[in-house]
Amino acid sequence: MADTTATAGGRESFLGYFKRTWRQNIIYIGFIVVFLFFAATLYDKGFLAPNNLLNIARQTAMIAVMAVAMTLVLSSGEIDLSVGAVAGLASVTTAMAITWGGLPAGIAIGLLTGVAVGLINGLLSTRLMIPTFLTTLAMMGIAKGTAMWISDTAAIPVLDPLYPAIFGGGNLGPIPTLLIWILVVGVIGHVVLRRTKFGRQVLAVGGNVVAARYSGINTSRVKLWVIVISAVTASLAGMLYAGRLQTGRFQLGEGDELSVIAAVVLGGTSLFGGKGTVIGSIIGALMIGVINNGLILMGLEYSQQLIARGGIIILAVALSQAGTRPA
Amino acid sequence: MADTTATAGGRESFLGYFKRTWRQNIIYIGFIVVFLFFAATLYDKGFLAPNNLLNIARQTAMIAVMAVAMTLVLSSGEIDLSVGAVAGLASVTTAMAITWGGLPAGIAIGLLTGVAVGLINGLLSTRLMIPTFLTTLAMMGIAKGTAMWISDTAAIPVLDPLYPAIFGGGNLGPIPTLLIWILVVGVIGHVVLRRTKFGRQVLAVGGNVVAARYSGINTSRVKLWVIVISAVTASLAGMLYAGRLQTGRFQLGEGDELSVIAAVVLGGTSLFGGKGTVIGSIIGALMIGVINNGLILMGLEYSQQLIARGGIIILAVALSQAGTRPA
Amino acid sequence: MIELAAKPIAVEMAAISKRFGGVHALREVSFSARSGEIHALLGENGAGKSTILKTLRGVQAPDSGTITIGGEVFDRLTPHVARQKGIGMIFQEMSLVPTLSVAQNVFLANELLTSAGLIDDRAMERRSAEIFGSMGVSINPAAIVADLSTGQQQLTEIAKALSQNAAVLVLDEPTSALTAGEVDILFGLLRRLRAEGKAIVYVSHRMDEIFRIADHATVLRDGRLIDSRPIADYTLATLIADIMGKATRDLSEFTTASTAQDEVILRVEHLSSKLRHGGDVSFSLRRGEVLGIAGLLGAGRSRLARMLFGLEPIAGGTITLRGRTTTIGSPKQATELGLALVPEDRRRQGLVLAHSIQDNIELPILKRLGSSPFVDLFKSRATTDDLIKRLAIKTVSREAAANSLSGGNQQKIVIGKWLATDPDILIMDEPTAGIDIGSKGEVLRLVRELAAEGKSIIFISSELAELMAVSDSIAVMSGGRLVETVDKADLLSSPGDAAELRAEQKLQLIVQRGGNHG
Amino acid sequence: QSPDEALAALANQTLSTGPNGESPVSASEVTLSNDELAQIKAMGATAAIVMHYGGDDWSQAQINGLETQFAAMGIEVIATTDAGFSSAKQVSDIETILAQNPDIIVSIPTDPTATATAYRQAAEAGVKLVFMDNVPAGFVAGTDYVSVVSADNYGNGVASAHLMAKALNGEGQIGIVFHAADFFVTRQRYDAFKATIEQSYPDIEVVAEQGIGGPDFTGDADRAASAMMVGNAEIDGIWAVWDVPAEGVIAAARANGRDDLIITTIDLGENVAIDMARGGFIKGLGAQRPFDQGVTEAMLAGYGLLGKDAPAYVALPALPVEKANLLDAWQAVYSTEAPATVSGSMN
Ligand SMILES: Nc1ncnc2c1ncn2[C@@H]1O[C@H](COP(=O)(O)OP(=O)(O)OP(=O)(O)O)[C@@H](O)[C@H]1O
Ligand SMILES: Nc1ncnc2c1ncn2[C@@H]1O[C@H](COP(=O)(O)OP(=O)(O)OP(=O)(O)O)[C@@H](O)[C@H]1O
Ligand SMILES: [Mg+2]
Ligand SMILES: [Mg+2]
Repeated sequence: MADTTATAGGRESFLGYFKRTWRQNIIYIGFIVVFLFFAATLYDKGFLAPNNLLNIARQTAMIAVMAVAMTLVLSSGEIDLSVGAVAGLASVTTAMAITWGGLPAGIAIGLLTGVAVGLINGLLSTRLMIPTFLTTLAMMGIAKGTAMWISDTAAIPVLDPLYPAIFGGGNLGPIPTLLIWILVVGVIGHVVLRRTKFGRQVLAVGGNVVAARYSGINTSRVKLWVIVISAVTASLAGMLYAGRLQTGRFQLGEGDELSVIAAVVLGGTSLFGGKGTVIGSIIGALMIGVINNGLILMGLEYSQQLIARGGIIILAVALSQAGTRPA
Repeated sequence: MADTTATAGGRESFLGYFKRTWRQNIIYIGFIVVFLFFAATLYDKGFLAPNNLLNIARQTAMIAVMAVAMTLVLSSGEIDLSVGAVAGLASVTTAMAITWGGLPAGIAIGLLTGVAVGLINGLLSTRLMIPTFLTTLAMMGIAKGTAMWISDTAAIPVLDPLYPAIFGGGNLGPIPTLLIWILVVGVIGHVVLRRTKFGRQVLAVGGNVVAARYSGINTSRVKLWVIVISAVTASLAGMLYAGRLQTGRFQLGEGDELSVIAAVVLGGTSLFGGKGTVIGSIIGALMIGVINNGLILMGLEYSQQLIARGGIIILAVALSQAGTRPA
Repeated sequence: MIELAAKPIAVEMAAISKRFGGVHALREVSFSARSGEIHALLGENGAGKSTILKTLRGVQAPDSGTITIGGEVFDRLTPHVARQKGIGMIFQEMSLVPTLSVAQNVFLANELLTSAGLIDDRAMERRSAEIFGSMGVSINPAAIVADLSTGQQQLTEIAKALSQNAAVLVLDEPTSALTAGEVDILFGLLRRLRAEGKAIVYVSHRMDEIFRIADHATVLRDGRLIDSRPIADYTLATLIADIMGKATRDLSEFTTASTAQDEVILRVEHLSSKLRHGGDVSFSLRRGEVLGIAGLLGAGRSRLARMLFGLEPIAGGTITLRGRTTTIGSPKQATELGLALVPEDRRRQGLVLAHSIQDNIELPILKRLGSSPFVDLFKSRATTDDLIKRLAIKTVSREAAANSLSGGNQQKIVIGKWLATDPDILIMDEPTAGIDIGSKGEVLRLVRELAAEGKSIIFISSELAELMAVSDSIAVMSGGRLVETVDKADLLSSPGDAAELRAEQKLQLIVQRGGNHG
Repeated sequence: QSPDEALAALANQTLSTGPNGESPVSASEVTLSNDELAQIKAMGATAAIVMHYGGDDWSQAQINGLETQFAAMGIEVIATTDAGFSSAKQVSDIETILAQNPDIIVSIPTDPTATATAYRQAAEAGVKLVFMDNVPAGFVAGTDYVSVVSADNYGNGVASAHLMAKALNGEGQIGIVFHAADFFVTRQRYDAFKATIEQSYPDIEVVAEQGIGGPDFTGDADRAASAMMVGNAEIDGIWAVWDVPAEGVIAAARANGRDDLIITTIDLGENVAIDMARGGFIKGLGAQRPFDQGVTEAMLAGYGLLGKDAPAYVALPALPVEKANLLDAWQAVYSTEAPATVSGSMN
């Protein structure tokens, strides 16, 4: 929305303008502040080493990829708590399918897992009108249980060497494939939300579902699609996990839903729908990655890391806010 | 709200009436269905044994207590993700304070922990206008880290025998004190939300913050109070954990935020604010407790339990909905 | 003058200025209201009326200027202080909490308590019922506000303001969704309050109301104070000239000869809603015809509009569109069939308030903006700019959030977004609510132009003068049934101004009678 | 003493001592005669398994061992629970299970203090308790519970230290990825590893230590190990507290192009076994014998039913695993052939 609303200026109240825009820009300022802080304090500990920066990208990739789809979900006024568990399930189904049927089977089954989960989530929510919070929370348990059950809670090794090269493990020249995945998914997500009719409908449904329906939008279809997209993207993230660790395992992605939603909210997307920014979400994910990385490099204990991470997030948000607010 | 809305009748459309009420009543029907199902299938496995039923109450007490305050939080249009971690922190501070200064010190420090956390959460949210999702998420890490740090990740035993008798461990005649805590907190919460000016303000702020402000309600003060109440209640839950387990430990309460919010949403409170029901939340918590208990008694494997729990929640919600919908 | 001087000043606002970003909403505007007087505040859309009144109610802080109440001088008020000082207000954008009941809203932040200090919802419902009773309207005090029609919400707002027993009562377009009957009741109440010595500030774009009720008028234009004088000093023409800054035509001047062709494009037979029993609507609409729909509040006019637009399920009856019997299951389908609906509640049904004007206008025409999945931004901008110009929407840019516009300008966006769909049948539900006298003329002219182009229009309005001006024939609804269709020619039995008035009275009579039967 | 000698010595001894300092009895001394078995079968007893956490190969093998032996003893397993490391949930699980009046509970306490009351309730209800690895606070063997069967976690820590030293040829820089929670089993491993390195290998320097909190242990370990490699370019090896974090360390080493990194850990999971078989990063690990442990626990439960005198503390020795003995070790740990994924990776 940045491009369509930033120039509103003029007529609207300053307070309104400020309230509308600070959450849109905050994350960039926050990100830069945090990055510079670590660059300054940790320059001798390799924070700026190219490999460390690439590591951050690698470690953040799955969260970032899921955050792109979650941006759509939150923009449409819904939520998806099942992404972490679905990623775990997809890592298992993909790994099992590769063992049985090779690479194509693995990829197909992995993505189909997402489609199936998404359809269940979506149909329950749009047909039976069960809030997505409940359907996806229930799905979180179902997906995890299913993954445990079909894998017998064991790790399923991925032995095909090509798979990890494409999904998560390899490099393309000097660039990790995971970084490419972030870019590809991010660009698609950004264009979909900003430039397509579907993206407009998503934002309208999240902004005012009644007005959207009165405008001739099939609101349940839009929601269904958004939920399916989220599940498929979660599956992709699971496949990336499987590639990076050369393993499918039900625990992969566990708890990611909170990190993903945090990245998206940090990025400036509203939990209440109607506005969202994909770029912000990716920066949000990277910011969390940078903080995690920097705190470890600092040599803090785990407990101190937890405290510092919370503090930094609040500080970054507060600082950026002060930055956008005039004298 | 039930008593004031049920009679709306007349003018309003049936669809409107239906949409408005089903989420309010659904939980009771769902709860009864689930309960009867387990009673029928598990009657020979001790499900209906008085002690088993009391156990369910005991096991659900902390979630139920936190759900009461969370009902206020969600009703006001905010969220509190820190409750689980705050419970853990309070269990540690209470246990440590009892070791140093005895029972009164323990109780005082435990509650003060909640007040402190609540004020930080609340002031950051209302003064710096950082969304509560972010402040309380950050607080989740800070509280957990602090609890790990001051306890050195160890369990702190509570040796005073009186403490567990009051908080969580004991019985009053045949009734577990935990059940009494649920009742006391539940009744207070219900009366506050339904029958006090403060409760009405909470609902107004969540329903339409502009209208609330226009009506002369100090909206940030209302939000601050709600957030403080939530943190104090989380501390109380932590103290109950400490009493029940005769231990303070940072992991107590970990992950409870999701169960608490689930109980509240299941109970019919909107994630978007403006309406809430304390009784529904408690029933929601009990329902989750009953399901957990029943599935274990059934002898299911853990993975199957997860799947079944998700399925039952969806079924219960869907069934109750069909029940309220005519022909 | 002597009489005026005798009435004490209840509240005085001096040199109030207020900017929103680059917009000067108010420039050194002074305004005072006297006890025992009804003071009309007038001005075109975006003139600054709501802004100055919100300042008075303490929900917006002025950039400069002072407010004097009861001898006390304030730089700014808060909602709380304003209320303590006895200022009550009915806001233009209704400020009810949708999730609470009517009674809970009426007494919000002013709850009745039991002796134990707990809220007494029953007592509040009883008191609300009494207030509604004294207003002569029937609204269930236990109903949830979100389920009310716009008119009912407006009545609830009025009840809320009345329950506070304010010394200064501010009404910002309280009648935009009300029919003549409710307006009469409201005026009765206002006269009584005036007699009790209350100061009343009244905003309306309905000129006839001003002359009926106001003692004094203040006119704003572009955030400036233009004039303030007793109503007796004005004629309709001079008042409109003050408001618009130029002379404008009277509504009746938009009356043109009927452009209806013979082809029946829409025929509705015995239509009834699933959500309310006892409905029965039959009519036919010809190409190029403007069919006005009149009725009392709750007569089922909006319901009819929703049924035709696929928003409300149909229990029985048939809809025949261009000779083919159709079922319309969703607004999407309705749009594809060439229908459009300008809904009555702009904030709830018409706009995504946080989104820009352009985004709002784009919404129903996404299909037309190119065949690719991408939005044709160029075309979208062009369409938006065109509509902003055509409807004279007062905004700095098409990128401004709908929220930041004045009420009347928001309404224009809603009209604009449906005009952009270029429909064959345009259903307009109270389309001129909140639109100023000049623009209202423009909208009516537009409707006639569309009719002349061969479009058909169903025009629902509570303002009979406007219905008379724009319609070819007028259907009267009551209790969900269409009871009578009158040809305008029959109402206008004799030419001239006097006849016009008589025609309106005749129509009013039919509307009332329909109500009595139903 | 060379690492190899130290490892050889380890095979015959158990380094851990019981909760009250009891010296360990070998698992091979726990037996049931045919007569006793018949007696137990006739009882038609029921048992419940209360785990601290179910999501790893160790737990599954343990449960398999228990179920196999219980089946042989004609005991029905009526419930299996997983507390997900939460002591509160474990207490609830125990209470719930007590509603079914089981005769036996086999369990590993998440937290010896917090769960004590719940176990006490079970003991008072006459349930025969057998513990894995650790016992609740204040419990007395013979009266409160039957016995505790421990994998030699301390010994495994020692083994993984010697294996690390062996792969490093006795010198180099290493990092430690430990469990950032006061959990008995993981704490013992960490203490043992660190003490052994410090005492026996003065030329090995611990240059980095990082705790991980979970629940995403793989990801946490990945981040921690990556940072160690960035911050200490010279680092030669990393120790991970169990196999799941070790997988994260492997991913980090791979991503950072550190094909020469040496990793040792504890627990023989399938993935680390595959890596070891391929000659990858994992040069050695200390394995527990969870299947046998489960079998032993089940038999001790039988002791309890019979009222037979049981040893207070039974321990299974640590099993150092290297590529050379990998397939045999698998057999020893899981009582099955190594899967094709592992054996097929040997070259
Ligand atoms: N919150 C806001 N942000 C930005 N601009 C605003 C805001 N509120 C009002 N304005 C601008 O201030 C000007 C005056 O608006 P106001 O609402 O007072 O007009 P009004 O006279 O009440 O018009 P109407 O008759 O249409 O209700 C308008 O140009 C409007 O766009
Ligand atoms: N979108 C909607 N869907 C279903 N019911 C609605 C909707 N909007 C309003 N209603 C219900 O319809 C009832 C009547 O409102 P409506 O606007 O239909 O009045 P009406 O009978 O058409 O009156 P009027 O003739 O004044 O327009 C309201 O009380 C409300 O409960
Ligand atoms: Mg206005
Ligand atoms: Mg209407």
